[in-house]
Amino acid sequence: MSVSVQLEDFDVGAEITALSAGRTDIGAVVTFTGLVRSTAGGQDISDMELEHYPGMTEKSLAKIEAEASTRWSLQASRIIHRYGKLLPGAKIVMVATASPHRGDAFESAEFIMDYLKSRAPFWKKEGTAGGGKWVDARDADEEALDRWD
Amino acid sequence: MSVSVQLEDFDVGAEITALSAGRTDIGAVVTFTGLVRSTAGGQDISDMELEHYPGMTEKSLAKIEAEASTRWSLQASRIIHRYGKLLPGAKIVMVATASPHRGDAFESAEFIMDYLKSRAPFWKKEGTAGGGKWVDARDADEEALDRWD
Amino acid sequence: MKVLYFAWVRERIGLPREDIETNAATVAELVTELRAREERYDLAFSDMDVVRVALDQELSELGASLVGVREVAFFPPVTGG
Amino acid sequence: MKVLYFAWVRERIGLPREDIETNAATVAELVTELRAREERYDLAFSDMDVVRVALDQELSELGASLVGVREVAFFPPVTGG
Repeated sequence: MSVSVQLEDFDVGAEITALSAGRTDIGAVVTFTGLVRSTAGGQDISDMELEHYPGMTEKSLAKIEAEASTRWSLQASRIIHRYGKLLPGAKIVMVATASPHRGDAFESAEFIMDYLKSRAPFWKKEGTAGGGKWVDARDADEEALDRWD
Repeated sequence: MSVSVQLEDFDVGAEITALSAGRTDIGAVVTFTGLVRSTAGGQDISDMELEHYPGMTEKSLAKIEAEASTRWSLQASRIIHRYGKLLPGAKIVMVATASPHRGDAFESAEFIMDYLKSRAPFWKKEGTAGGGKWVDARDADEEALDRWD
Repeated sequence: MKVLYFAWVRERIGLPREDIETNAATVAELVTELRAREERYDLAFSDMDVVRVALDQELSELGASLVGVREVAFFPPVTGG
Repeated sequence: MKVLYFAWVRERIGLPREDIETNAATVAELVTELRAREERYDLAFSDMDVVRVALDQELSELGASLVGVREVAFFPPVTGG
């Protein structure tokens, strides 16, 4: 279980290798990678600025990861979230989960992403022709949490 | 959409990079990686021999991938399955899906894995102290298909 | 008490953090106090439905007590991931 | 007609593929014919609940017709992934 909040890019393959290095008990690894898209709601996006709450961010991600590991049989997990200015196509976030079984790896990765989306203190500002625009929270993201109750 | 059945290992990070290279419309990439475990049902496994049905294998994987892309908004997908003799810790299979939205990427990857497990012509033989042992199909894998009906 | 602002709350108030002397017993009282101070606060907190609060880096509620709290943060609903 | 065997079906029969001359109209008839030939086939096909069949590389059923089929494959339930 480990969490990084960083400016730098990351390598998903290297993260999977690190998760499973030296062990032979892992049967399934699931990763989610979120990327900056060049359009949003029909509008062109030149870049995406990510702000966060240093201190609270790391705590909230560690809490989400810990909650996932009480709900599923997790052998390892990793959350990386970037902040700062990112261009379209850039990686924003990665979640990786490792378990003996595929169902647990899939569900825990979805759970972590759902909670991260609605509970971790990050804010996105999209660069558009009309200037910077703070992204509105989506009701669908809040509703996604209901299935985990 | 592409399928490989191969002896060689693969690099999940490189596969994600290839899926999303030169495009900025992908918002979410999910990968599943299956690994050889060193124990099964309490027994030590020295290696895993994977047999398949050349020709039918590629066709069935392509069919599963095509079915996934009719059900979800998939921008790209990739299936790699190895055959031959693999040691504990080795990667067996990878599924990667790319979509504008995370829900579609997660669901389609799970769908592909569920169908692959019960429909793609691969057979595993575990090496144990008592000799080679063909792995029995699990009812749970067949039942996993029901939720996609 | 340390008070932090993020995203458009920060932009409206015009600064990321400040130290505030207050006798407010709850978050809601602190908000009322700040809104009375200057228009930029009044603007930032005009619709509290779209403002979230964290007390000592834990998500909380408007009605929560400020007793013993060292750090209050105001921000819009989060949009990471 | 080309007939292929995989996994323990292949091991019990002792070969991965063979060409078979048959007038069997269905998969089930072909199985009956093979079981009558030699004990190794009888052993391989003693419990058809755990044998799957593919016709020209598509999963099929015991009752399926062999008319026009060029390749039949017998194997256990699959266990990849």
